[in-house]
Amino acid sequence: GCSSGQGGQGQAGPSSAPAGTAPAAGGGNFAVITHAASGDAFWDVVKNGAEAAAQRYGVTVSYQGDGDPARQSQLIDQAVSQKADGIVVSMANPDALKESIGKAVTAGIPVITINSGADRSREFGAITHVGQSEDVAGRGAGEQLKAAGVGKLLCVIHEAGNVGLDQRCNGATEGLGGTVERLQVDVGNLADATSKIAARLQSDTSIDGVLALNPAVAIAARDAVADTGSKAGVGTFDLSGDVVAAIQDGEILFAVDQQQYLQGWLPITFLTLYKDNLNTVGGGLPVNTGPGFVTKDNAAQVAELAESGTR
Amino acid sequence: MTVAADERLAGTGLVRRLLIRPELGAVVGAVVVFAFFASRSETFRSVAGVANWLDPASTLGIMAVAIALLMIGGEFDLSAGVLTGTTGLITVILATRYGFAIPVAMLAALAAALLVGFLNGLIVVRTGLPSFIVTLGTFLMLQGINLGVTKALTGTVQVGGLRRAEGYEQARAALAGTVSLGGADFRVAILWWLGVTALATWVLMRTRAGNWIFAVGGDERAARAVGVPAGRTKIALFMTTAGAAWLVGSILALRFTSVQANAGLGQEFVYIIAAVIGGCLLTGGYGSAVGASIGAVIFGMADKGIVFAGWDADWFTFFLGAMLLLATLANRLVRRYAEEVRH
Amino acid sequence: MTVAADERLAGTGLVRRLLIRPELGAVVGAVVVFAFFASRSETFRSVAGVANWLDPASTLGIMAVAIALLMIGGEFDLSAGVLTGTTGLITVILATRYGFAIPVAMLAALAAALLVGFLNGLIVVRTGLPSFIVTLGTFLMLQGINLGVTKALTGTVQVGGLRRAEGYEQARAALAGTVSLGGADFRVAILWWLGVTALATWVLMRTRAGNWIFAVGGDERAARAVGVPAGRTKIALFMTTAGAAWLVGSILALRFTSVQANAGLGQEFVYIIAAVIGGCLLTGGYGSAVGASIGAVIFGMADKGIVFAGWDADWFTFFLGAMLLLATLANRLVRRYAEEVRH
Amino acid sequence: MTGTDEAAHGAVDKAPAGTEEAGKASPGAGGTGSAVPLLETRGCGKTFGGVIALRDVSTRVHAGEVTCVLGDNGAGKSTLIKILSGVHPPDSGAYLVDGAPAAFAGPRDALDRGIATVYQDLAMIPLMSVWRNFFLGSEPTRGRGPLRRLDAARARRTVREELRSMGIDIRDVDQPVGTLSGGERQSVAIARAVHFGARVLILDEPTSALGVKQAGVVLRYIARARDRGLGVVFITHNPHHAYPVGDRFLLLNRGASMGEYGRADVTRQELTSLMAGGAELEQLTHELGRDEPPVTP
Amino acid sequence: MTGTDEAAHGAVDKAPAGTEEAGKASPGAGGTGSAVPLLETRGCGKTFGGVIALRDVSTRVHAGEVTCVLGDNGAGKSTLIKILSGVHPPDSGAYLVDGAPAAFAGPRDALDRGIATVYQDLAMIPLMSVWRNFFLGSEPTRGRGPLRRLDAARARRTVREELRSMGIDIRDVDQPVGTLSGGERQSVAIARAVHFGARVLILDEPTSALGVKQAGVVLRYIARARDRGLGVVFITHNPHHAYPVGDRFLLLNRGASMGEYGRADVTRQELTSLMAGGAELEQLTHELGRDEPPVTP
Ligand SMILES: Nc1ncnc2c1ncn2[C@@H]1O[C@H](COP(=O)(O)OP(=O)(O)OP(=O)(O)O)[C@@H](O)[C@H]1O
Ligand SMILES: Nc1ncnc2c1ncn2[C@@H]1O[C@H](COP(=O)(O)OP(=O)(O)OP(=O)(O)O)[C@@H](O)[C@H]1O
Ligand SMILES: [Mg+2]
Ligand SMILES: [Mg+2]
Repeated sequence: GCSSGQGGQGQAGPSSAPAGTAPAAGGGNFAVITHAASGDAFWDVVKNGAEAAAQRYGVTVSYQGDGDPARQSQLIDQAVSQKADGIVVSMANPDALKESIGKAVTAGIPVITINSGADRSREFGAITHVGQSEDVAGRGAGEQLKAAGVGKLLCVIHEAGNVGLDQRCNGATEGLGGTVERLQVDVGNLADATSKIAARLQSDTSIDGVLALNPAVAIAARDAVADTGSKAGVGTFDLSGDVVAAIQDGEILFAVDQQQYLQGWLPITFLTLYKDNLNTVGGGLPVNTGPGFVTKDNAAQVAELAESGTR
Repeated sequence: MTVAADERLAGTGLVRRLLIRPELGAVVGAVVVFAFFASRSETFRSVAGVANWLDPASTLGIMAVAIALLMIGGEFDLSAGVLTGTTGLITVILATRYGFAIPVAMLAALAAALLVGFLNGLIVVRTGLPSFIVTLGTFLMLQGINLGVTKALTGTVQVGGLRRAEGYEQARAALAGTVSLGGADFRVAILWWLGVTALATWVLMRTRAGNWIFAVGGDERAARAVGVPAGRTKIALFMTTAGAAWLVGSILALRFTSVQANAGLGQEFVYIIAAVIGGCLLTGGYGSAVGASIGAVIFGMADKGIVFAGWDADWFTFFLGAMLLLATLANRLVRRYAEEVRH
Repeated sequence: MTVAADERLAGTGLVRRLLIRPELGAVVGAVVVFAFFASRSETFRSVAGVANWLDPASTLGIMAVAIALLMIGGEFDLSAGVLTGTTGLITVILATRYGFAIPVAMLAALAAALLVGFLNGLIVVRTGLPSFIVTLGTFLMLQGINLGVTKALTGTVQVGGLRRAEGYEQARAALAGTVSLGGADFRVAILWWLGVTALATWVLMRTRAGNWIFAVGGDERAARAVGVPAGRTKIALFMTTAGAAWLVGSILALRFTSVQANAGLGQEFVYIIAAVIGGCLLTGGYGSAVGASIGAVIFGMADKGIVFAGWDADWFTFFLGAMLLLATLANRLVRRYAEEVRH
Repeated sequence: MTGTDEAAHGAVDKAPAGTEEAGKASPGAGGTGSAVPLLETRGCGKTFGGVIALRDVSTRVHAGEVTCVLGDNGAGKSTLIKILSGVHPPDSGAYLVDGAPAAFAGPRDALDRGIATVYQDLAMIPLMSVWRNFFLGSEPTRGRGPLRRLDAARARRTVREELRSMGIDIRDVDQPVGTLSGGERQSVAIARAVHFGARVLILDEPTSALGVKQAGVVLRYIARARDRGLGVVFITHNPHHAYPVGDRFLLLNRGASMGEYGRADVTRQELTSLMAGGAELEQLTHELGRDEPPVTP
Repeated sequence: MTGTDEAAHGAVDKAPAGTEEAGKASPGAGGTGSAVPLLETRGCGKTFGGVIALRDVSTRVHAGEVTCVLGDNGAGKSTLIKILSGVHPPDSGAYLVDGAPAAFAGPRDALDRGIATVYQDLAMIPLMSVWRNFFLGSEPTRGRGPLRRLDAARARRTVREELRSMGIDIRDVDQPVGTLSGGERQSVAIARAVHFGARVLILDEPTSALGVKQAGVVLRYIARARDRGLGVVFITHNPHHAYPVGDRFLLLNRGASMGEYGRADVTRQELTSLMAGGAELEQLTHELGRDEPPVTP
């Protein structure tokens, strides 16, 4: 729900010296700033994780996201001028965020990077990194598809020029070792996405695998495969109730699960600990959250969790 | 024409009379695009291929026709795309979380859509603000509502499970089923699209309401002066668009059985593009429903044709842009030829 | 006015004369939005907060002013947003992959931008197609080029490393640096924005070119008839917009030292929104550069104010939409009051 | 209607025409015998922003009578018309219809009360065809319920006949109005107003763009409408057009009334000279040194 | 210019005026003594889609001479004007300027050759102020190089003076043209064309929306322009306006020429009756039973 105005709480003072006293419960005020527009299925789970953690620890979290690095960096600047007690940033485009993150670090605000950007995290002065880059997840998906016997893969990009999606496809290319073709669709228009995937399958019958990067597109891909009578296997990133059901029915092979809930939960935990107790987990080494895979074997267990938005 | 020919009329062949219709230019554009892709890809011109590119053209076409009416009436609606998502979300949430039968859920969604259309129209008519801005406001607000309410009610950004709701099979058959024809499955939505186009054409050309639509778009002040109820006409147009959004939203929700909170986002311009390719003037007062439908076909063909032709995905939008420009140019050339200097 | 007062002139106070200016309504809108957020968030009204929301307003403002000129001249440019990305990409790729010095790379990008603007203008003027469609075509094509070329040359969808290029520090200081003022860092881009606004206002109000811009937007046929070079004026306007896109693209590239292939996408409508909030008519012939700048400020304040106020991101667009509607309504009410029945 | 008719009317309408015009109001100014005028303005004024377009104008329109409004450019004639036809409410003064204060929200309301207007800046939609424009707002339909549709054939026929009877031969009633000549457009607008003949017909400079022949036709129309018992308000610059049909003459100057004259009180010459610059054209001919050449062939 | 002047001109211009009009072309039709006409059309025609708007029309415009074009509504007058002013190229026939075939790409080219036009559907931008409209396309500037800017003060002053000298007092030259009355707008357009007085001045029904006074002013302007040696093309429906200033009278009917008459060949009465419906107004007055009442007070 709506968090209370942070303008007032910002006065809690610079948190650079998190009082060497006993861990004070609560009172933290953290900003989570990601590179995805709100409403994105993957990042929504991250948000849920962060908010659940906030509730647990009695801190406030404000979640913001924008795919445009310029606007993302402005959001970081805003958090700095609001004197947040900690900032969580996903770094799809580290170069662009360097300056703003530097500003936050200079202002003594602890920063934790999540998802992508593990290799630059320490350089920028973040206290730790949670999650791993999209390439790793993509590579995992590629390997899974290879194991399923896919030789020619169609990687469906639902947002042209999105860095994260591009990295997933690149990773899949590496993991698969075969041919990967790309297709661009619009996630806002699933009917169109379906028929585009179908068109590709119709005109190139040698394609025997489809990798969707979003659960809604996965459903479209499944329909397209069914419509055209193609025998292509479908893999996807991220979960939804429909995707889990489809996995159970054997219509979708697997879903890559980065357990991104943790990418929301853990940083808030770490920041709370840092604020209250100056802890840094693992001495700043990256904490991996995945990748996990949801397949027919374990789909039943996660079905409900996916429905409620924590997986 | 029973009157004797005027000596000041040069031979006005049927051909020229036809060419003057706003949509005939679009037909030529469509033929050009079809011929181009048919020569590049065999699948494109196969029955299955046609069924394929007619599928997205159908939902786009329904919206494009409604938007065309609105544009002829001199207004825009940027909220129509998101509204397809809103109606779908309402239907799915009511049917799956509150146990409504699908027809009831759909009626509730229709009522909500009409309310949005009514408010759009009312604000535009009352405040005199450009509809571009007003519906941009509703667009943004609906986008927020779609996401906020869905999250609040379900904890996720998409809701599904419509398949298990009461009355699903019948509703799906009526709106989202398929019809086998010539060995390929055509979507029922194509029939709805044809129906909407025919109805809109009838209203535009053959009823008083159609006359009023042209008039309020052509010159609102003048139309008011001769007693056309301009305000009511515009509000009705906004509600028509909202109704079309409901139809499309329902078709998609029934077909995919789940709806994302950001469904329909970004489609609003595609509708306008289709209407403009089909010969609608952005300034209002001119255009046709059939034209908008053909615009939707052109857009659908170009969009899918590139995929059929197997061109590089990175360059997709480049080809799409070039296609659109060429189609509109072809359209324009034909119109120029037909109208000559008429400005 | 040296002429004796006409008995048919009711007292026309300075106030009323001021209120008739297109931008004064926007000023009231801006004051309303500012007061609203200033009362909700202390940071918003602090110097650091102001520096914060002036930052996005500056780049948006530069574009909004250029787009306002174009809209006064009766045309749209949907390719302007993507063009900021294109110019940034050209600069970065030339400077980092081909070892050009930054000023040279920027000049090359400027040349490319002006070419795009020129082509946009030429096609619009020559074919008579609506600029909405033509620039939509260029928009899509540029989008494809940005992605296709970037991928082809670098293998990824973003290029970075500008920091290491020759001449980086000077270029950055001039375009993307900061100026300390009252304890907060203000972006140099704000100065550029003020400069562009002042220049555009001067051109519009005080030069022949400005007269022509109003004329071609107000009634192109009439303008041509009295000998205004309408074609050249429009082409120049498209090139001005392209030039502004280059300026903004360079500012952003230098500031972030990297550019994504989808940079600027979707911004084109934000520019138009800012211009319309600032009092530009969508139909052309009316508007002001200062108004567009204030529109950019309103948009920037609403956009950042919602974050400062700490409202839920899910509802962000809802609040943004409501804000825009209210600001334009406030704007409208003031104008109504000032103009009364003038239609 | 003949001269004797007219005298009879004049006798009925003895009540003073307004307030300050009372003295000038002529006993000869006609009326149909109904004491209550169809339309009446009392001291009406209208300001646009800082511009006073009309100030304290009073007049009356009776059934079966033609009220001519004369005045220079910018005198406020069109503004007066717009008040009468419900486009603008007056800023000051009262506007009565059938003796009761009128509160029109727009021209539609006025139309519903039987007040039809042909505007100077023609209320026509350029992109629409002639017949659609002609019937705009009062389209003939056939069928019923959801099948109610335009009777296009009847509409086309009617338009062609109406226009022909007015001496205009439009080539093609499907032609967009925007492609008609200035005068043709004006003629269509008038033919429309006459066809839908209401109780009051307001015409703003209907004859200015018309050739002599068409102008004559319009004047005849006006006379016919008057004879049918309509009240007509006729605005013109041309005293030669006003005189043959007018019953009262309201003169405006710079937004204010210069008085209202009954037909009996004024001759054509007087009217012409009242209009300022009266016989100026004759004068001009001499001045320009262009006397009639001797009649030759 | 006096009658004797005119006779002298007539004597010079003895060449047949066109082809089929040769017989009718009058020896009295004036010219300034230059044998080559400023403008000449030879058998010009123009078709719009299926509409033949103009067919085989020939005429000439000489310096120091006023050519009046008369004709009914839709006769093709505005179309002829648009050919002369470079808006449309003729579909058939030839159009010569200074004896050489003209190839105008647009009105700008015509303007550059000194052909200025006031269109019937006024070339004015409603949203722009009066002074900006007035100087549109020929703005006065001061300063040089990048500092070259509008001389707004001078422009305002000039406009105010020009308009006042024409007898129009606009309240405020900063007012948008869209808020002017129909006649005021027309006056500004004419004042503009006259101010930028070119070699040829083309006026399409300039007097139709004007009051008697303003019409007189415009006619005087026309005469003055002619006396300055300009060629003037003057379109009007009103023979009373045409006769005092015209040297030649081109009559159009349904797109075709009905002949061109010199001033000496025709009297005002003949012209009026040629215009079809000539003394019809007089006739109408009688017909409507509205003879002049006995002159009373
Ligand atoms: N662009 C066009 N398209 C089609 N028809 C046209 C066009 N322009 C003019 N016409 C037709 O050509 C004919 C001549 O028109 P024009 O405007 O020249 O007449 P006019 O003599 O100026 O009449 P008026 O005195 O009424 O202004 C008209 O009947 C008109 O319908
Ligand atoms: N909407 C408006 N805003 C400002 N001024 C206006 C407006 N409408 C009319 N005026 C002014 O009011 C005055 C009267 O205008 P109106 O149109 O009534 O004159 P008119 O008598 O019809 O003149 P004409 O014979 O030239 O048509 C004009 O000077 C005009 O400038
Ligand atoms: Mg008027
Ligand atoms: Mg004409």
